[in-house]
Amino acid sequence: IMELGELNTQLQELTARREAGREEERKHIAQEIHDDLGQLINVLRLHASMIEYEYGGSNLDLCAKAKKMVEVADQAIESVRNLITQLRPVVFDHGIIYALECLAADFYSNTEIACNLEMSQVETLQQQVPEIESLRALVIFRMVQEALTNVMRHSQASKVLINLFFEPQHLLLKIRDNGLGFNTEAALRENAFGLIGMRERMQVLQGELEIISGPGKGTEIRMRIPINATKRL
Amino acid sequence: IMELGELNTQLQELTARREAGREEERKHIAQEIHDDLGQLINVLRLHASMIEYEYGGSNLDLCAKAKKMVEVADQAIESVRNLITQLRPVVFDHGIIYALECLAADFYSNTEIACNLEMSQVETLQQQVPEIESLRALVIFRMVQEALTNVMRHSQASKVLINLFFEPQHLLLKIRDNGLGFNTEAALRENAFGLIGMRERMQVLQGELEIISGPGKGTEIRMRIPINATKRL
Amino acid sequence: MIRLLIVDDHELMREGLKQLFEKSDDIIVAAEAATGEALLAYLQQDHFDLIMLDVSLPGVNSFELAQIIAANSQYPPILVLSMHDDIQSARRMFKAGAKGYITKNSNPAELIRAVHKVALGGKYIGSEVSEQM
Ligand SMILES: Nc1ncnc2c1ncn2[C@@H]1O[C@H](COP(=O)(O)OP(=O)(O)OP(=O)(O)O)[C@@H](O)[C@H]1O
Ligand SMILES: Nc1ncnc2c1ncn2[C@@H]1O[C@H](COP(=O)(O)OP(=O)(O)OP(=O)(O)O)[C@@H](O)[C@H]1O
Ligand SMILES: [K+]
Ligand SMILES: [Mg+2]
Ligand SMILES: [Mg+2]
Ligand SMILES: [Mg+2]
Repeated sequence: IMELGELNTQLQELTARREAGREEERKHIAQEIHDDLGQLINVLRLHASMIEYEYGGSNLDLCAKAKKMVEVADQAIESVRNLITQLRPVVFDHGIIYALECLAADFYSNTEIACNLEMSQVETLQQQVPEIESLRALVIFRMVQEALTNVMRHSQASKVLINLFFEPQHLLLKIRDNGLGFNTEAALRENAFGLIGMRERMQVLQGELEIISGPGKGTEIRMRIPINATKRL
Repeated sequence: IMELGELNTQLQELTARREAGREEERKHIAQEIHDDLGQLINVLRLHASMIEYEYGGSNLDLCAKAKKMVEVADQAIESVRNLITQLRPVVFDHGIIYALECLAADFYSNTEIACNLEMSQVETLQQQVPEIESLRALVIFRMVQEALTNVMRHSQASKVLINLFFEPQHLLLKIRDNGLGFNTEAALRENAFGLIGMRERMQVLQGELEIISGPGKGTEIRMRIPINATKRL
Repeated sequence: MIRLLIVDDHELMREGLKQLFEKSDDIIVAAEAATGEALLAYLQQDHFDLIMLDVSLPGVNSFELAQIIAANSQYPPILVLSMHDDIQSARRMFKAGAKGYITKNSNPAELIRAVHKVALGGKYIGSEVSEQM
């Protein structure tokens, strides 16, 4: 029989592996779509526009066909872009700060809930944060995403503030909304899988998570995450 | 403090939800690739082949351009097809039996390890098996996929047999290879995440999993899965 | 004259096919449908010689749809149009009663040949699929 502690460690590793596996899969698919499909469609577009350029003047039917093909290729390129954005958050390429900036901007434009990102000690941040291993950064990103989804779905807030700052060796991250709030104990008792998943991911990161809320009080999610954790994901 | 049993149930549900979420995501992406990108590329190909068809005889340069575009479009279509097969096993559309037939055929053509699928009481199977809820069927499919990946990577087998049969209310599934075999206890002690993941998924399905192997004895994975489990995934 | 009913949810696809068949003297695209319901409604109203049916209409089980159409002797034969070239899918659609199966990336000449063959009561299996058999 396994002990609780042992079970927990094993489960954490399993969660970490699974999370990493899932992101790897996304990344792989995004790469294939980008490198393979995206390139091929661009080649098609190029040929179509060449036909339009060369024969468009002399042959109306051909000109129309070529124009149509260019249009269709443009739609396909748009579709490739959308797929890639869905699959591969910018955090992979440009780090967590930029990714959070995009996330906040997107959140506002999708929900019209004001979403501000506040950072202090930006220089230290800029220097230290890129060192966060990219899978670790991605897990952080996904947690903020999940917190914002909750704000959108449950809070009825008019604004949300994401606060990012820096302590030696730790990243502090807060997401606070001015909405309805909720009874955290009751929610956790009712199998709140979103929140439990956040807590689990935080264990994977070897960090701390606090959820502070109450009816009428808005909600604040606090995370404290070691920057150079001993274990790599 | 939570009890071990309670923790376990919660974790099972969490795993189930996560598995379901991941498959939903795959399905969604595959659908978008199929319905959007795939169709657009087919439209491009159609126009290019029409140009070749109509003008090919009279204009060599145009014919060459159109031919080239058809080739490029064919490559893109191949790439779309591969992505979709990776993402969206046919089990979603045509049920577990058909999906396992495809899996076995693909496995053989990729590995040249003979892979046979044996079913008994096929009529009962055909009648009962479609009733397996599709997410449940998908979890089963993923487990067979994982077992076959292990056969490919570790067994050095020359053949593998997938055996599917039916007991009232239960599906029995065996995957047996004639390869090297391994010490199951030692493997599990060394954090065999593939096998642990299979065991975990099986708990989610409320079924039973047995791994029978030993050095020189080949490997057999046995699953016994309730068809109409009380809980939906 | 072959009166063709094209069924595909993608407008650009229908448009492309229509342009292609316009060039052919004895094929006329008599109607186009984007959904299973529109298809069935057309079949009530009008006469066609062939249905060109997309296997992947959103929310439609194409196997069942083909079965329903094939079961009615008043209805025209079905030529299935698919994104995929797998034999299993072709077999299933033939089992449902389709008379032809061809992939969407077939050449114009082959598409036209398939339409002729199936409309005249024959069977057609696209070259991409039959190569695997
Ligand atoms: N920012 C918030 N404002 C108000 N209520 C919230 C907020 N975040 C969470 N809650 C409450 O806590 C509950 C549990 O949240 P959790 O994210 O675990 O589940 P969920 O969002 O309902 O479903 P999902 O599993 O899809 O995330 C919610 O149903 C909601 O009642
Ligand atoms: N069919 C098999 N034949 C021989 N050895 C096997 C077979 N299946 C599993 N094993 C052994 O059991 C070990 C654990 O398998 P498991 O699937 O858990 O991990 P893995 O395949 O090594 O890695 P992954 O986590 O990617 O699956 C393998 O490393 C291998 O030594
Ligand atoms: K015509
Ligand atoms: Mg939630
Ligand atoms: Mg393995
Ligand atoms: Mg379609």
